[in-house]
Amino acid sequence: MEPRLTVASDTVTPRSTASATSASTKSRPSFGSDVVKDRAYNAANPRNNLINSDIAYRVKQNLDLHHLWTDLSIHRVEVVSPEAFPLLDDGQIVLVLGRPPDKLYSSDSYDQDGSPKEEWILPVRTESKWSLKRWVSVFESLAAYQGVRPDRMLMAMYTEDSTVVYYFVHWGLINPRKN
Amino acid sequence: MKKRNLNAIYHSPLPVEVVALPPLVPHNPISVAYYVYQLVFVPFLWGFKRRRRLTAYMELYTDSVSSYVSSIAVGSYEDMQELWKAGFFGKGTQSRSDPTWVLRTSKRLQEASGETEIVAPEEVTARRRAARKKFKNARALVEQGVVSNPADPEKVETNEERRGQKLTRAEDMALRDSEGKVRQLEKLQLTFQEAFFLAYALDIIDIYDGRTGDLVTVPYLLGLLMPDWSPDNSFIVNYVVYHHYRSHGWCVRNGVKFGVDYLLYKRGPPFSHAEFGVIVIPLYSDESKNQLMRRDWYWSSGVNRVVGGVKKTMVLCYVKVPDCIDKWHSVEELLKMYEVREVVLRRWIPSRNRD
Amino acid sequence: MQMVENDAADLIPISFIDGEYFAFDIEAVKRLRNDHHVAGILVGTLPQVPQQSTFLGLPVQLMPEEAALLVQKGVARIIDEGSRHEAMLAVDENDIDEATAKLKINEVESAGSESQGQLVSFTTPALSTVNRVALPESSVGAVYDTPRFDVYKYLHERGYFILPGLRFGSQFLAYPGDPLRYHSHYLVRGLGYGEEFSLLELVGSGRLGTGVKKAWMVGGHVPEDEQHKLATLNSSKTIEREGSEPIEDFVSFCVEWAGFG
Amino acid sequence: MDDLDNDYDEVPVTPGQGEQENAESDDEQQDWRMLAAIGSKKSLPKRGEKEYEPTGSASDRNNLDESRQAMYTALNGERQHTSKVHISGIWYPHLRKAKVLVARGPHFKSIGKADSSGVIWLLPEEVIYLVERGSMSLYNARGDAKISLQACYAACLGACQGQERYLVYAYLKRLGFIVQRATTFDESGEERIVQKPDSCRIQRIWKFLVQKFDSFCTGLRLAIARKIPSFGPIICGGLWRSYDSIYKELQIIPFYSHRGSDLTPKSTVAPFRVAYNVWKPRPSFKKSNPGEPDFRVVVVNAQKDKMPTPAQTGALFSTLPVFHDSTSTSQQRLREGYKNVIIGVVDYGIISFITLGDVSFGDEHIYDRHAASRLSKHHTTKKRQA
Repeated sequence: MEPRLTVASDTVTPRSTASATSASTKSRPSFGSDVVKDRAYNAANPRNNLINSDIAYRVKQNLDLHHLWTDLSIHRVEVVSPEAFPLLDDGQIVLVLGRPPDKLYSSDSYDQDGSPKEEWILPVRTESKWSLKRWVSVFESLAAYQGVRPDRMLMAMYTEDSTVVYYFVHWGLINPRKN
Repeated sequence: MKKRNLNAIYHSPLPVEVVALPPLVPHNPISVAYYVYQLVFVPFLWGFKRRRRLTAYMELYTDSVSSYVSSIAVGSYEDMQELWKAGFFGKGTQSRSDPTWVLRTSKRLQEASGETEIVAPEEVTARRRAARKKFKNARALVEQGVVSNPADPEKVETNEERRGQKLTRAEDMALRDSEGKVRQLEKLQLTFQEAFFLAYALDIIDIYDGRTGDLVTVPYLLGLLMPDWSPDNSFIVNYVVYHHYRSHGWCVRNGVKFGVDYLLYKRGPPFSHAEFGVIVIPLYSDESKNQLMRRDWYWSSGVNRVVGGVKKTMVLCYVKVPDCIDKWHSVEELLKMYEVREVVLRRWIPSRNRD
Repeated sequence: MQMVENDAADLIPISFIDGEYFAFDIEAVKRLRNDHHVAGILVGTLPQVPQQSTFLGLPVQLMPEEAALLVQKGVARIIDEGSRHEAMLAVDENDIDEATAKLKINEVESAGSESQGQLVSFTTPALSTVNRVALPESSVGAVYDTPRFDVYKYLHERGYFILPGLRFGSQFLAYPGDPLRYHSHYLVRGLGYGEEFSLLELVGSGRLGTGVKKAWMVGGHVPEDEQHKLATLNSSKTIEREGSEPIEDFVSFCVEWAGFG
Repeated sequence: MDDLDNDYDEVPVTPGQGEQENAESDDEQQDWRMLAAIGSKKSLPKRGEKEYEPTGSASDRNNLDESRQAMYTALNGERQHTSKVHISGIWYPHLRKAKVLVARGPHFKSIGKADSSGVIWLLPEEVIYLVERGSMSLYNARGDAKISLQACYAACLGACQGQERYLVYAYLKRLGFIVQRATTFDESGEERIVQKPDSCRIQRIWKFLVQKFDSFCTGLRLAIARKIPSFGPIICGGLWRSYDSIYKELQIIPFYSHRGSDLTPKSTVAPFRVAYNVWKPRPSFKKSNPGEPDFRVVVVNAQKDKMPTPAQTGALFSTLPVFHDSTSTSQQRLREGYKNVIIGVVDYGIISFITLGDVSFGDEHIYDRHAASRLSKHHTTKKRQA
């Protein structure tokens, strides 16, 4: 099924809407960093409450506008073990990649140009259920997508009133942050 | 002084206008006349008055089978202010609670940003966290043996400082319009329960379909929010709880940050912290099903610790769910088929209860 | 059941009473703590300072997972205290001779207690001297292959001290060193590989943990047909403690609040 | 505008916030090296400093060894008492009780029960408690063996109906509370009978009439408004004189109310029945006439028992007296409940106490006051007119 894209304008007015285009499903599509253009709310997998590009756009915008992240992009990642996500009918999960305004752990190192490291963000709905198998599947898929397994990712849990809470998920045991 | 300011800004607990009768002084003819005018003519004139309604837009996402509501949000500045100030409805999509993004962003983008006036709670947090981060970085340096004293300010700098007070990003260009003013990219987003309460119970808001521009009627909205019409559908169960607390005067807000369903404020966030954290649990007529759905003590202990740690009392709000519901019931009849029952849960410390 | 008083004296005795596991012997407590990083929970009253519940005394209570792992590793045995003391405690209901009993008690009390001036002092020993009866390993077998046991074993093998976690709403708390001296690092939740949990639980536990400098650690046994994935995903990135062999049948994640949002 | 500085509910969950006063807090055990201080002073020592993780340094190692040694020494202490406060007894396994032979000292003010012949009998939890603190010598029924702590546990723990019950009993006893088994301790125990209200029938009839009248009014209002039922909003732009009246109109969700609710005790099932009645420490306590307990405690096992269903809590509450009188504030009632009960939750030796309170938010009016005060100042505000 080809996902349908609904484009809404920024300041919501009733009748300036509704043009459907089809989404690009290239391996690493870039949606650009321009938030104004980026207001497309995708409607890819509504039945799948877990992972949804609609939420990915909202989370990306939240990181951009509220938390002042940079270099944000949205990625459709082919799931290596789709059985962990039975409701995912196009076999892809949607993740956000971006750079925080400053490093998130004092022990982190900076990239060569002095900017903080990029982080993977997995947008999900707060009311959904999760499992070890799903986490393994996401890390596995990211490993296949970028060639190396990330040590951690952020889970962005989105609630319908636009509350987003961000939590780190580290692969394996790590020493907890000392606050 | 402060309290009165707040009272002036947040004058009403609901976005509904109330016209109270003036005090009646029987031996003062002017007072009597004014009272009679208020009592008799105001209701008469009221019928001819055109009241301003609020407008919200609903985003749907659609697949080959059906449509699902993705968000319901208010876009106009006036409506956002109204909903926040009269009852604390909704949440700024780019703010922690009330929509202050434009204000914050304008300030941030002002080149001369030496001013220190605090306009939003987010700034307080940002400051606190920046100070904290500074300390942490300092401590890390101490641990690495770079400096010996964490209070040594010379060696302590955050990344922003090192990169030369870089307060703007490439992305920020897109935030301004042609005149250089910050665009209103923030909306006030409502929970589905809030939206339904405003549309159905208060009848103060018109919700339009963001794609077609059509007005969404209350029954149609209900159908979208609970497509399966099962009696224990999470929308209706949560709405029953939301409506219950709103109707008893509480300001009800989302509690996901604390791992609960709702927070109850006596008046609202600017006045005081929420006093209760509510967990919604459906309750069935089949007791064996309730037995199966019992939560364990680890769960309650954890939630209670989070909620109790921020000085709130945990409320388990059970919603008795009817065996079946019918689309032909009025919304009111439907809501009356449910029943709410509460239990409060608090930590008890023996040594503090001895004397 | 077998009599094992002599041939297995070096095994740490763990008392099994009314479904619970205890250590009454101070030597056992020392060995558990010093050699096997098993601390347990003191549940008894401390006789020197009996009017408080902060410092407690013997016995030490162990979790079934602890008892089971110690037995599995061959360092402890389970003593059924009920059957061991049966003969000593038994009485013929129809033939109770209280007068004789009292006489004997008087004898014991005047002989067995030391006299300090006019005051006589009476002492209760911690341990019984009657023969021990050890239960077979199967008596602890019920906890093997549960998510709780899997995660307990995984962390224990990495050198962590593990205590019950109810106060933080988790199954266990895991400490990087003796809880006497160190704070715990993890609120621990053992799960089946495909077992679902709600993200509200993650938010609650993650927030709770981060506030007290702990991470929410979730882990579970990976079924055989999935284990090959772990090997690949772990290669070159395994974090090891105490130089143990990398185990590829268990997966764990640590969750912390991101610090913003 | 200082109030906006309030970091709306972002109060950090740090150990310092609201937890630090709590002496028995958390996982953090006390520093045993400070135990020696207890003997001299009466107050408990402060919590010792703990480290993040082992560093392998010599001082680290040293601290640990010292702490352990202090603990082992304390644990090795003798359980003993002098003849001045001597208590001795015989354990009768078939009776699940101990017969007291010598009863000296202050314990019997709140412990033990005398039979018609004046012989004092101890319940198993009382026996373990006294033996464990070194206050009692216990013998087997033949009188030929002194019972060790180990044997005492083996003999008595099963008779306490779950180790968790003993733990809760001893925890509260140590802190000086007076603890007695409730009548509902045993499965067969009788439910407490709370006062029977005479007005039950009248209340039922009244409730029925109110309901009928209420539905009549709803129907009438709908008819007048000529609304098709399923479209009906409630507030519909009418003229309102107060928020109070708006709230009254909005109150359509039925709720379990405590006014006129059924007060006859329902039967409870273990573990959700009161195990112990607890009194605050008081010198005037009389076993024969204890008076109403200050607290009622239910004991559950975190492993085996889950949280009660509302039917189970309802049954439990039905056996309890009303806790708050009419002088309490609505705030107090909501936070503590009209009735409440303490649950001791036990997880392998760790006890968490929580209170369950029976409340109904629908019975408490929180809006009248501030709605009125607001209105007096701002009733002329006409912001919402087009």
